[in-house]
Amino acid sequence: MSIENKSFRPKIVAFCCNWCSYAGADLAGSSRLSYPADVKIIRVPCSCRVNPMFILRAFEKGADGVIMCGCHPGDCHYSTGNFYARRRMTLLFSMLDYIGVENGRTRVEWVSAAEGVKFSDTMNSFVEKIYSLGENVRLGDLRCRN
Amino acid sequence: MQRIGVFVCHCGSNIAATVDVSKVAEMALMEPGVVHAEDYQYMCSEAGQAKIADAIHEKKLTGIVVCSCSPRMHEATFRKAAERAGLNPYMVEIANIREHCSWIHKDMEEATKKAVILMRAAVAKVNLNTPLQPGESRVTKRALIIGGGIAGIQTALDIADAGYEVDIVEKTPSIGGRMSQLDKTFPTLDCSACILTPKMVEASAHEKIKIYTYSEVENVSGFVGDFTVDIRKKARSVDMDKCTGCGVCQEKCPSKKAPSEFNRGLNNRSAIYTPFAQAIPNVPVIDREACIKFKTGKCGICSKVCQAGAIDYEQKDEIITEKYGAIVVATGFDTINLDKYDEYAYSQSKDVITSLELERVMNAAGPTHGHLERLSDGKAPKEMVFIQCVGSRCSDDRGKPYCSKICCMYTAKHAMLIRDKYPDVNVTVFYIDVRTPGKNFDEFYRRAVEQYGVNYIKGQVGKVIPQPNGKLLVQGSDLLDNRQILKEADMVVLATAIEPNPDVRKIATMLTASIDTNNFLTEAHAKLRPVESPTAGIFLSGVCQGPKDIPETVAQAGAAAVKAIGLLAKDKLMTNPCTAHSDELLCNGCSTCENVCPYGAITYEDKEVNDHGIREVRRLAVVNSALCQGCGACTVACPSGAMDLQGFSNRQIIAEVDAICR
Amino acid sequence: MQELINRAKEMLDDGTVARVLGWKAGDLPYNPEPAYFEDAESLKDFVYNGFCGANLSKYMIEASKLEGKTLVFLKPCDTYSFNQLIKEHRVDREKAYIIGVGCKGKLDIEKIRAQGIKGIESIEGAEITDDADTLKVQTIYGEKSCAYADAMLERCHVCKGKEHKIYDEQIGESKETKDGERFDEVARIEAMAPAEKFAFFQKELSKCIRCNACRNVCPACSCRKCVFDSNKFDSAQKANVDSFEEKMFHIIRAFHVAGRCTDCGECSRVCPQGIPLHLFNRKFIKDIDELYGEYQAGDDTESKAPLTNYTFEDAEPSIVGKRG
Amino acid sequence: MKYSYYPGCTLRTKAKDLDDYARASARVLGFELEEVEDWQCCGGVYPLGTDEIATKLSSVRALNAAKEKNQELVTICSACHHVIKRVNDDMKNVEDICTRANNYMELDTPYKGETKVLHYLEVLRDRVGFDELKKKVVNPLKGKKIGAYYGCLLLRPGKLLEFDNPENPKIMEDFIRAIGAEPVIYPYRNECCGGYISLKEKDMAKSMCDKITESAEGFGADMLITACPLCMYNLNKSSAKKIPVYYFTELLAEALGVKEVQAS
Amino acid sequence: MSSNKKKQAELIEEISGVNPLKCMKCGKCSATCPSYNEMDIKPHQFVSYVINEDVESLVNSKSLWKCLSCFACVERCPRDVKPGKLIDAARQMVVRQRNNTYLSPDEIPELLDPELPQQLLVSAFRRYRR
Repeated sequence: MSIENKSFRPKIVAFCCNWCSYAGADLAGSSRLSYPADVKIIRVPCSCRVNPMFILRAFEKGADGVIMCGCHPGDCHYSTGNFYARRRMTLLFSMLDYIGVENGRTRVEWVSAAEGVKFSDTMNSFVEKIYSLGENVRLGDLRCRN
Repeated sequence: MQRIGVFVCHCGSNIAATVDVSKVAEMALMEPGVVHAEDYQYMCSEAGQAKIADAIHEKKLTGIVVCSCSPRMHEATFRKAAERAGLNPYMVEIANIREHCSWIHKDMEEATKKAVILMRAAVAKVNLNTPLQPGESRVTKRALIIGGGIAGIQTALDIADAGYEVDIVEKTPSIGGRMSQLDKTFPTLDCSACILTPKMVEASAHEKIKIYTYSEVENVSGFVGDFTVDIRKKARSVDMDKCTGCGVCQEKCPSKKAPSEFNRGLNNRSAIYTPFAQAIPNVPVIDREACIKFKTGKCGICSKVCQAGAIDYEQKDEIITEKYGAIVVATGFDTINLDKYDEYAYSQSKDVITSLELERVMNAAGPTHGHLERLSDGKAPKEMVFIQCVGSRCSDDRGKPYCSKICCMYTAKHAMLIRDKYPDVNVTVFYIDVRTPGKNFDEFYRRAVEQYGVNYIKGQVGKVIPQPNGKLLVQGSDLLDNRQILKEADMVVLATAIEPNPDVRKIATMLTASIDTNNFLTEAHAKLRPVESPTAGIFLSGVCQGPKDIPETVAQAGAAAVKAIGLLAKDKLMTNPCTAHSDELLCNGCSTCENVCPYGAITYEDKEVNDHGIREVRRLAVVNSALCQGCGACTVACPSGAMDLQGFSNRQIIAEVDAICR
Repeated sequence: MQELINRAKEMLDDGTVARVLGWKAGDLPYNPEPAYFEDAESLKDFVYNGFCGANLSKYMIEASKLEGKTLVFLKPCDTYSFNQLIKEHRVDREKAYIIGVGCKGKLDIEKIRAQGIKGIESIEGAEITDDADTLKVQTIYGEKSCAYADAMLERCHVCKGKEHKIYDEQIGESKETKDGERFDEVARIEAMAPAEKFAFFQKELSKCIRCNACRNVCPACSCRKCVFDSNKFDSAQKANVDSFEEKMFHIIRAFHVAGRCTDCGECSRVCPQGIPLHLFNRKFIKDIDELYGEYQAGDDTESKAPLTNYTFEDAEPSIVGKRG
Repeated sequence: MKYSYYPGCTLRTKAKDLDDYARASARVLGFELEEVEDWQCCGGVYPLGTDEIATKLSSVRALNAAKEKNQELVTICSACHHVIKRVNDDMKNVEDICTRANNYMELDTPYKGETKVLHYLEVLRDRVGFDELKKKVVNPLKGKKIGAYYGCLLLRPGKLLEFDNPENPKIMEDFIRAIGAEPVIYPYRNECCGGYISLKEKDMAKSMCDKITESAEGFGADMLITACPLCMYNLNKSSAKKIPVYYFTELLAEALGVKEVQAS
Repeated sequence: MSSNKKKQAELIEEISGVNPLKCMKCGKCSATCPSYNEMDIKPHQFVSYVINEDVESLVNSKSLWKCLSCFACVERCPRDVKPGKLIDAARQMVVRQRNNTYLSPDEIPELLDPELPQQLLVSAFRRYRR
């Protein structure tokens, strides 16, 4: 099983809200719209459940990219959850950018339950971006100890 | 330590063709806590479920991971299977290795590797799962309808017909609402009273419906299925049981100067009054502000003439406390105040009226007994001008930014009725757009133009100029001919914007129902849940949710009734156990979580805690699990990490993250 | 200073307050520390001078639980923190009698030392009433001098203003000390290339010894128990300094106080390693101002915080990449 | 009570009456108008462009002078009132204009819209009070039917001028009642007289004023009153006009019994 | 060329502070305008010229010099568009850039009469000239 000698395969975590994006991912699956296996999905009730700490945790544990998907603004199952999530993620991503972490490693995309195509397109383009950025070395330890 | 069983489904070849299922099962055994792993053709089949049950019994499993299709497909199936075998259903997690794996990947090695990781994440989560019990709450099988207009009446009738008790609370002395003030209705032009009155009678005669008129909701507590409501029954000064509705008191009442609310202040009524002839109940009220007896102590004529002895000057407001399972808001609308639109001379000239006032003028029971005449001098008009969008579609702070939706149609109706009854009267309509989406609506408008010769001019009016000769000079645009028009009119009718009844803000606050910037109540989902408030157990009927005409209101009233019936039909409510909970020892009581909760589920209590020996009273967040829907917004807002979500706890999600990134 | 002491004595004597929360002289001329004074006698140690940078708002959380009122002295910038704590129900307004004290900018001993002034014995000109623009420093090597402005804390150069946002009475005049723009430094970093940014923060954060001084002094870090000290966010038991929270400490802390941080600058003031920690908080404040409209935490006790608020038209997270 | 007072160019020349009667009446009513020193012309029209600064400075100077005396600033001419009130609003609410204007002015303390600008009629309504005014009337103008002519500049934009309801004002009517006469409400009282257009488009202005005077006469007015010298000029050019136009201060002085005193 | 047109349109929006896209074409401004009959481009059309980037036609129109700045359209506009401010911005562009003014000092004497108030000259100068 060793992959030591293989070329870079990124670890990508995707947080998907149960009502829209997770269903969108299911639709991508049932439509056989492929995207790289590097993406692993974690189901959350709503994008507003995604704590910035989860994202930092993923990076610390070796993730090379983290993407969060939720219902389109205005369509949240809980009415307002994704509005809060949007502000939280905007600020978090801006902070990561500020400390020199490549902005391309983080992303938010709104994917509805009907957008299987968008889900797969999004994942394909995100993975491509992570490949181009290569391995994440900067976020292992924010104290930046070497 | 959990004892976890992992069950890998082949889903025929759906999964097994791309994922090495036995490899996944084999790898599962290496995960912490896993004591059993197997793969099977169809886990969701009866045989598959039996395998799960057997393993639970034999291996004394405390947790289960099923690697199969999407949890949106079969999570409920496997949870039920586990429950039947004596395991808490919330100890089951699904690893989605079909939609998220086998179906989208082709390479077997790659797909198998991913499936293993998804299995690991699910195992890591189950390791931290705790048995959850859905809460139960009882349902009081009675509904409250706030507002007794057509929306409230229809909702009440539909709920009552399904066999549930319904109470209607109406602020004014009679039910009937705005519709009772209308003369004719579009697009069929039938008489409003003729179709409304039977419904009012039916509601009042229905054995399941109780009507509180001249009453207001004073306080609401509780939650879905179990609301407690205080209703203030304002003193009517007339004994409802004794009154026969003969009407002598109204005839004899010497104080006849109070403006008639029902006729929009266009004429006066007596101090003791029923708002209109078909009022239900047909019991008058004494307007204590206008009554001579109440103002000076002298008079008492109504009491003297009442043969039933029903007049009771001593009557006091009464508070009735009642329990309800569901509440329907049907508070309706009013027209906006026109103080900020003085360019239309509404306050300067009696001959400039609103469309709702025109309804009263056209109505046989109205101030002019149905004759179209100028209110200034009683003369029959020859030229009528209608101005559309007065206060609607205004993004300045004078009016409303929305389209009031009903004006185009009722103006076409008015124009048509006038042209029909008074063929010598010319009717001109100044419009910005004519909006007629609806069955037979555009045909109706075109009929006004083509058959009745109503003159439609595209362009707004800038000013209505009263003339010394008593006429009104209307200065408007004709945008299509690109000219400014000066038209002399005898009467001007303003299609005044409608707005939610001003009381609705107070009511929404009591109900913790959300409300938008225009004071319309917000629906739970703009498309999929249009008659429910985001607050569980609160339903919306009629214009309180957004502008609508009568057919739409009735349709929505029925829909709200069905939703309420669906709730009342349950004996108990199972509450979703995946709700937020606050750790008392960590909570700061800072109110941050409350600010993001869309359901008003979080309140604060001063509570004594024992924090490692230190006893003190602290302000703490308390989640009402009957209201919480489990979105988790509060858990992230909480700075101390006190707020956590059962079923999706911080530690569970982090365990999944770790497993994926391992 | 005497005026403050007199007023404090008066209020202790007439029983209006049960205690006084102020600053007490330290063992060196430049290290006064927050202290409670329970009687007139103890007030002899009370000081208020240019080195009284400490923000006393946070101490009012505990003081709110004590019997009786506490007289607390707050500088203009401290009052923002107090307001924010009221908003979060952490302090009891009724339990505090607030005297807004004047401020002419607070001093940073490290800035004085950085000018090569060592062996300090006493410092003149730090008194709040002094009009002097220069500090006279007696050292074991003789008298040295240093411009007051050059010795000021960073935060005073970007002072939020002389106005006390909340008070019962005011004593003393404040001086305008602002001579810089608050977000200039943040903007400078924003303009760097990613590698340069990373190098900057790597250098600064590598100094961190996780002493928790920043957390302990921060008025926004007022949690009864910090998430870093609970196991709420770690699936494994807490073990060592290599845990997740440890590594992400500063960024998580900054996020936790985002929208609540008043930019009081205490974190940077107390950091023994001299890490410019305010640059994290100020980045969030700058983003909030730019993206969601100007917001100053602690300006009032009512307004909705930016992270518990939203508009339909809010910027998408992708704006971060687009801003370049 | 002392107010800073900004007379404006026309009140110093062609409309001296307007000014004299105002001052004489003020003395009777117990307030004093202290002329702003070295005031400069307001420019007559408010510069609408968001980037206009220089043209607003004369107003800022007057406003700042009043601020330094800690007085409210009183105007009479509608145009001056309009310009100064709006510039003041800019200084208070438009950061960019405020900063740039202050950069030009180089004042000791920047001017940030602190001064309250009052029209003379507002002083009568809000400071003196029409009831008080009524008590001081010695020569009530009984039986006179007066049409108030507001024009545009005092009323619009309503949100900024905050003078009265721009579509249905009543301050002048209340004034007319206070001096013992009967107000005549007519719909053209807030329509434009043509303003500066009368310099070059004399016919245009004339036809506008014809409508105004015809409407007022139609509703039975014996005379019109105005606060604006330019309105007065334009109305007097109306060919259809049969009734006289007065400055409101002249009737005020007459009612207070100081008209002759003033004239002598 | 086209970019220049765009710039002019943007300049008008900047000077006036008006967002022409807010207009819903109700025509209330034109219904209100006392100078309507004198104008070749009508008040409700101003926004279209800016949106279509045809500022050239707007600045060459008669309307520029017929607007009274009476603010009636500003007061009554239901969408807060303020056509009066747009036309003033166009006038500003003319008087600022081209020095091509509507009022030349030579013609003043014949326009004067004994009653004419200073205010009128000052105002006209401000509106017509730089």
